[in-house]
Amino acid sequence: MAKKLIAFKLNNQPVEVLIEARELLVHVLREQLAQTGTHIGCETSHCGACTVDFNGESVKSCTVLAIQANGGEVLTVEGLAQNGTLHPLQEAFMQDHGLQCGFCTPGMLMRSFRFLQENPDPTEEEIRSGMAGNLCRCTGYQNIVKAVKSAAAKMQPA
Amino acid sequence: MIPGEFEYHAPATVDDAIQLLAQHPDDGKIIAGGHSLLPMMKLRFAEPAHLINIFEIPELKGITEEGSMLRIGAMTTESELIRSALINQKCPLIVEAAKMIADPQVRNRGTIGGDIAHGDPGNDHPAVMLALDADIVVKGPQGERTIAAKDFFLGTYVTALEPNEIITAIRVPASTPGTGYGFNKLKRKTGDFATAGATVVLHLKGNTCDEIRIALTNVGPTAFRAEAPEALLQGREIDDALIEQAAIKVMESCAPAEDLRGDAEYKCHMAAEMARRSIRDALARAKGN
Amino acid sequence: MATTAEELDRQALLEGIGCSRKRKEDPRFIQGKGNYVDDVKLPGMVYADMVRSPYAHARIKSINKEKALALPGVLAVLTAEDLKPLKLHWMPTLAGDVQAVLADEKVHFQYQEVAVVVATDRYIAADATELVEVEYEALPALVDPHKALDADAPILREDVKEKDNVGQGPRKHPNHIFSWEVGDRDTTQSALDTAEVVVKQDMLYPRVHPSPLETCGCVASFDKVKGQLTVYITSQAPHIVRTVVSILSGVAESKIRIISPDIGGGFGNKVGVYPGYVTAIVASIVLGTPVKWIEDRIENISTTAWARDYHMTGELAADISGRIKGLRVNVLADHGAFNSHAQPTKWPAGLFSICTGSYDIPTAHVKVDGVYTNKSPGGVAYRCSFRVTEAVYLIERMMDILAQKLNIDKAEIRRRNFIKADAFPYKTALGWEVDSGNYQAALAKVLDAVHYDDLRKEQAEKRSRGELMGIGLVTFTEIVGAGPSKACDVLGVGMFESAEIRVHPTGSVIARMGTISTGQAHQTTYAQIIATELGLPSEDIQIEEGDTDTAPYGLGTYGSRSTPVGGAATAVAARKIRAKAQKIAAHLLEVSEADLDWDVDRFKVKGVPGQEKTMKEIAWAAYNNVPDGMEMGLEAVDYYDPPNFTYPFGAYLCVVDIDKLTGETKVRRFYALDDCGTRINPMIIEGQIHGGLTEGFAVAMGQEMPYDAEGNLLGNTFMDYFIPTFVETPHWETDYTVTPSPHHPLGAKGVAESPHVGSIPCFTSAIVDAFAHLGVTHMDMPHSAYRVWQKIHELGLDKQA
Amino acid sequence: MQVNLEKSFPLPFPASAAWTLLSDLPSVAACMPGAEITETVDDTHFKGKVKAKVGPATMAFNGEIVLKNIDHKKREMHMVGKGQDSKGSSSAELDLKAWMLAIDANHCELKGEAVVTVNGKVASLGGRLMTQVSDQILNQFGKNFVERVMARESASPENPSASGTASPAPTAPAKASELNGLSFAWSVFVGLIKGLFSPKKPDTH
Repeated sequence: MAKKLIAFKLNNQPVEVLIEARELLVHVLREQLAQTGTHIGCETSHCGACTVDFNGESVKSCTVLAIQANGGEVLTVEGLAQNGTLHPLQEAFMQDHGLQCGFCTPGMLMRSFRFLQENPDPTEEEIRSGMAGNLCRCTGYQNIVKAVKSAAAKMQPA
Repeated sequence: MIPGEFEYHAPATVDDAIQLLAQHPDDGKIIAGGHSLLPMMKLRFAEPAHLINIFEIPELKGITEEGSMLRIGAMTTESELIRSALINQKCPLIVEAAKMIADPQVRNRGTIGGDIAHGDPGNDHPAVMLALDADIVVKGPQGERTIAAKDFFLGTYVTALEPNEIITAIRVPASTPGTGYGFNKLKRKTGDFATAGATVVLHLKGNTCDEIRIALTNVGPTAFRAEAPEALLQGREIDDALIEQAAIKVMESCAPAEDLRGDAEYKCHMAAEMARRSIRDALARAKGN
Repeated sequence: MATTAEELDRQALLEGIGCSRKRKEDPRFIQGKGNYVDDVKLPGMVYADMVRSPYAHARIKSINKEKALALPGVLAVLTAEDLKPLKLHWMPTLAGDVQAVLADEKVHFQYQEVAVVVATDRYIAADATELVEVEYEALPALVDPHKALDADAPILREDVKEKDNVGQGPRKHPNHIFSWEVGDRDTTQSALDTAEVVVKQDMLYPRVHPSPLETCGCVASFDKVKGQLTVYITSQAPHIVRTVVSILSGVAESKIRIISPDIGGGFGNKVGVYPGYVTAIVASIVLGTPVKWIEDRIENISTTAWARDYHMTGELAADISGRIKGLRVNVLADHGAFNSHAQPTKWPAGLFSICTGSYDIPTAHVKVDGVYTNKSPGGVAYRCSFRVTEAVYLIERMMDILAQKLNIDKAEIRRRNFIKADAFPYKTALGWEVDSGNYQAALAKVLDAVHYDDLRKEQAEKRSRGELMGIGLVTFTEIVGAGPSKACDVLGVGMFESAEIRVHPTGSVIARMGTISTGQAHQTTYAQIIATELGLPSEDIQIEEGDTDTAPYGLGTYGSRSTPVGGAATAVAARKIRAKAQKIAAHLLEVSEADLDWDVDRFKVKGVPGQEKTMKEIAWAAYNNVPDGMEMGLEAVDYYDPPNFTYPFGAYLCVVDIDKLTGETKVRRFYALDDCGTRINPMIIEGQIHGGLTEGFAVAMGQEMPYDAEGNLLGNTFMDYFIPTFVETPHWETDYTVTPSPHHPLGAKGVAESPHVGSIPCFTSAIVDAFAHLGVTHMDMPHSAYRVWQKIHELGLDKQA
Repeated sequence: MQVNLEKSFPLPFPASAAWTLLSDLPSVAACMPGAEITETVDDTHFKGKVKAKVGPATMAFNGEIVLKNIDHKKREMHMVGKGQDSKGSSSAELDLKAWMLAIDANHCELKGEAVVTVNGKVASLGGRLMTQVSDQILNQFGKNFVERVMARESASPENPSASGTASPAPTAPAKASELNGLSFAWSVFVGLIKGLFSPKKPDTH
C-alpha cells in the first residue's frame, strides 16, 4: 500500500514522515522519529504508558493512527523539559520517589502535565481520578499522587 | 497487535463521508474516536479495507440548544460533554454517565456518536439515550432521518443505522422542573464495561411520578428499557416498598450472558440494585428540582 | 560509628547506608532516556513474530509456509522441523524437564508457539503470521489438575510418556511430574490423631500473572565474522541466560554477550528463557542480521511465566488453649504443559516448607505433587521468594481458622504460638534455621497504632446493625536471599552473588554486580553500601549491572536476593578494599595498621589528632605509593555464598467495609509494619512496600487466569486481567522495626517481596472476618465483588427489608 | 468456550413440509448467515465456509460439516460443523440437533439445540459477547429458515393455501446473508420471537 507523507509538530519542531495509513502513532514516534520515551505496555488502551499530549489533550498513542496526527501537535516526554530545565513534575517525580522501573513514567508525566492544566489545584481524590488511565506496577501510586500534588503546589502562581 | 492494511480517508464533510461509504459498501468502515474499532482492528477481528475518519468533521461537532432540545454533534467527545456548561446545566445525566466511561485519555477520543453506533451492549450512552427518550439523527444517501432511541438498539452490534448511514447528531430534551435522573453503574475497575448499569429519568407531578423511563446496560443483547417496572411506578407515589417491587421486575426483565464479570444471577441482582439506586437518586433530584 | 557533629556532617556527605538518597536512575527515566529492550535499534535489524496455537491440545497435521514466504518482506518462517537439525526444537527447563521451542507434532497449551516469522518490519511480520497455514486435529484438553492423574485422563506429554522421571524424582502417571515430601510424616500423623483440636481447610491459590508493564522481548545479533552473539534481553538473570544459550547453541560462553538493559519491571516474569528468545537467536544466526522479538500483552499473559496455581489442604493440630502441636500440608501443584517453573534446581516446591511461618510448631509434614495440564508453562515467584507466598498464605489462613474454631482472637492465637524473641536462631520442624526475629514486638506495635480494641468494638456495633466490616491480621515470616550454595543451585551453578569494585586514583569508583535492577534502584543503593564501607561519596560511585561482558557472574535478581546476597557481596568486596587501604594508610602515616582507627571516610592514627589519611588520599597513593611487596591499584571482587537465608518478617492489619448489595470491598485501612533488618535506603524501602502491597491487593482482590473447559485462557488483556488503577488502590500506612540479620555483613534482609507475601493473606483474613460471625472460615481468592456477593447471597444477607 | 442454546421457531405449516427443508443439509446450511457449502463429499460429508460478520468484526471459517444422523420418521437431524478461521488463530464448532415438532395439522415448530464451541483468540477475547452473538446468529438462521419454508410453500402447487389464489408472486428465498445486512427486518423479527423463548429467570427472592 502506498505510503503517505505526513507533517506535524513534535515537541515544537516540525517533522515530516512517510507512513503507511495503518501505522500507529506510538510506533511512528518510537521507530521512525526515534522518540523512544513513549512506551508500549498493553496495546489495548488500558495502561497509558503510551500517553502523549496531542493537540492539547492527553491521548493513548497506541490507539491513534499516525495519519490522524497529520497537521497536529504532539508533545512527548522528550519535550517536557524546556531549555534544559526540567519541568516541575519531572523534579517532583524524582523528589517524591514517584517512579521505580521507569516504564510507566513517561506516560504518567505526560498525563499529569495535561491534568495539572485542567485542574491546577487538585485534591488527592481528583488526582487519582484524573490519572486513572495510567497503570503502574511498581509504585502503588501513592508517591505519584504525592509528586503531582507537590508539583501543583510549586506551579501555583505566587 | 497491529492492524491490517487499509486505505484511509478523511472527508471534510458529512456528505463526502456518505459518498465514500457508498463507494465502499462492503469494506468501508467509519472511524470516530477509534477506541472501540482500533483495538478490534489490532486484534484483526475487524479488517476494513477503507477507513473513513469522521472525527474531525466540523459539522459533527458542537452542542447547541434547539428550543426545548439540546443538539449534540455525533463527534462530541466524552470530555467535551463533561466540560460543556450547557450539558451540565440542561442535561447533567449525560455528564454523569460520561464521567464513568473509561478513563481521561479515552474520553478525549471517545465520542457519543461512536458509543451509540457501535451497538455494544456494554456501552453506556445507549441506556442514557433510552432513558432520555433521545432522538438519533442519521444521514445517508437519501438524506437525513431521525430514529427514536427506543427504536435504535436492536441487538448486539445491531442497530437501526443502515450500513450507508452516519449518525450526525443526538437530540435530547433539556431537563425540566420536576424531572430527576439517576445513573448507577457497577464496574470491576476503571476502564471496564458495566457489570450492570441502570439509568432512570422520571418526572414528578406533586408527589406522583407521571413519567418514568428505566434503561439497563449490559444485561441483555443490547441496552433496553425495562418496561414492567416503569409501568409499575408510572402514576404512583414512589416509596421504598414500590421501589423494591420495581427492582424485582427489573431483575425479571434482564437476560444477561455470563462472563468474567459474573453469572446471570449476579448480573440480574446488580441490575436491580443499580436500578434501586438510580430510582432513589432520580426521586431525590426530582424533588430538589 | 560517627558521633561528633563534625563526623556526622562528613557521614551525611557520603549519602551512605540509612540515607533516603534520591535515585540515580531517575534523571534518564523522567526524560524518556531509559534504554529498554524495545528501544534498541541495530543496523539491519529485522522482526520476529509468532504463529500460535488456537487449541490447548491438538496434533499438528501440517504446516504450510508458502503463502507467508511469498509475502514481500518475509525473510524466514521457522518451525520445529527447521530447528530439529540444530536440536533446538526442544530446550531444557530449569526444573529438569524439556519445553518445546516450537511445537513438535503436538501443541500442549493455547497460544503455544508453532512457528516464527521473520520479516523486515514488525507490520509485515504480523501480517505473515496469518498466512502460515496450520492444520490441527483437536484433542481433549486437560484443564482441571484434580483430573490429571485419573486413569482415563488424556496423556499430554507423549514425548516423556515412558519416562519414570522428568527431572524431579519418580512419578506415578504420565501426567505426573513429581512428588516431594519434607518433614516427619509419623509424628505429624500422631499429633493430628491425639490433638484436642484439629482444623482442616482446602484452599486454592489461583494462577496469577506478574504482568510487568514492559512485556518480554529481545534483540539477538549474531556477528558471523567474529562468531559473536549479542542478545539484549528482558532478563532478571542475564548470566544464567548466557549459560543456557551457550549450552543450547554450542557457542562458547565467552562469545556470547547478554545485556539486560533497563527492565520495565520483572516480578518473576522475566526469570525464564522463552521460545521467543531462542527463536530470535536462531533466526539471527541463520540470517546473519539482528532480530528483534517483542511480545504483546496477550502473549505475555498467555505464554510467559505465571505464578502459584497451588491447590492446598492444611491441617493444624492444637490443644484447647490454641497451642499448635502439628501441621500437615498437602498440595496439588498445576505446572502447566511443561515443567518450567523457576525454582532453585533441587527444590520442586521452592521454599514452600517455610509454611510453619512465625510459629513454634513442634512437628510438620508437607507433600507436594506436581502435574501437567494443558495450560501455559510456568510457576515462578511473582514478587516473592520461591513458593513462599503460597506457604505464608497457607499458615496464616490456618491460624485464623484455628482462632475461629477456639473462639480466640486472631492476634492472641498468634501471640501464643510465636517463636519467642530469645529463641533465635530457631530451627523449624521442616528444617530451616530462622536467623532473627521479634514477632511479639512487631505485632504489639501494629495493634497499638491502629487501636485494635477500638476497631473490634466498632466491628461489633456494625455487626449488630447488619453491616459487614472485617479486620485482617497477618504476622508473616519470609525466607529470602537464595541461597547457600550447599542448598541452592540453578542448573548446577551455586546461588552466590558477586560484586567487583574498582577505586580510581581520584577516589571515584566503578562497581559491577551480577544482579540486575528491574526497578529496585541498585545504582542508588549499592553505591550507598560502598559509600559507607569505603567513606567515598555515593555520588562518585558508578554502579553497572546487566552486561555479561563486564559484570561478574551472578545469579540475578529475584526472590529478594539482591540485598541479602548481592548487597553482602558488595559489602564484603568493599571491606577487602578497605583492608588494603588500611595497609596503604599505615604505610603513608608510617605507623602500624593496628594503630589506625577507621573514622567515616578516613584512617586516623590513634591518639594523634591530625595524623590521618582520607580514603581519597589513599586511593591516589594506591596508584603510586604502596608498601613494598604490595600490588598497585585498589580493587576487589567478592563472590558471596551466604551462610543462610535471611528471614524478614512483618505484621499487617487490614480493615475492610463490604457493600452487602454489590459485594464491593472498600479497604478502609491497611497498616504494614515490616522488619527487613538494617535499612539501606528508607525512601526506596517504603516505595518497594507500596508497590508490593499494591500487587498483593491486585492478587487478592481480582487477579486470576481463568481457563474454560477447552483450555482457552479467558481474559488475557488488561481489560479483564486486574491491574488496579489509582482509583481502586488503597492508601497505605507503613511502619517498621529493625531486627538485623546476625549473619549478613550489613544485617540487612531484603524487603521488596514481603509486602506482597504478607498482604495477600491479610486481605483474605479481612474479607473472611467480615463474615466470621456467621460461621464463615475461609473464602478463596480472588475476592472480586462477584465472588464476595455470592457469599453474601448464599448467607441471605442481601435480602431487602 | 462453549455456549448452549435452545431455540424454537413457530411455522404456520405442517411439520412434513418444513421437514423437507430441514432434511436437506445444503438448504439448512444456506439458512446459516454467511454460510455456504462449497463441496459435497458424500451424502453425509460436506465442505463449506462461513463468513460471520458481527458489527465491525468479520471472521471467515473454512471447515467440514458432517451429517451425524437423520431420522425422517422422527423428523430429526443432527449435524456438526467445524472449522478454523482463515488466519489460524481461532476455531469454531457448531453441534446442532434440530427437529420438527408438529403442533397441529397446519402448524409446527422448528426446535433446535445448539452447542457452539469456540477456541483460540475469539474465545479469549470475544467471550463477553459470545452467547449473545451465537444467539443472534441462530435467530437469524431461524428467521431464514422460516422465510425459506414460507417461500417454498407459497410457491408450491400442492399447497392448498397457495393454489388458486391470486396472491402475488412469492418473494425470492431470503438470501443467506451476513448478520448485519438484515438489520432493517430485525426489529420486526425481534418482535416475532419475543416471548417464544425467554431467558432463564433468575432467582428473585
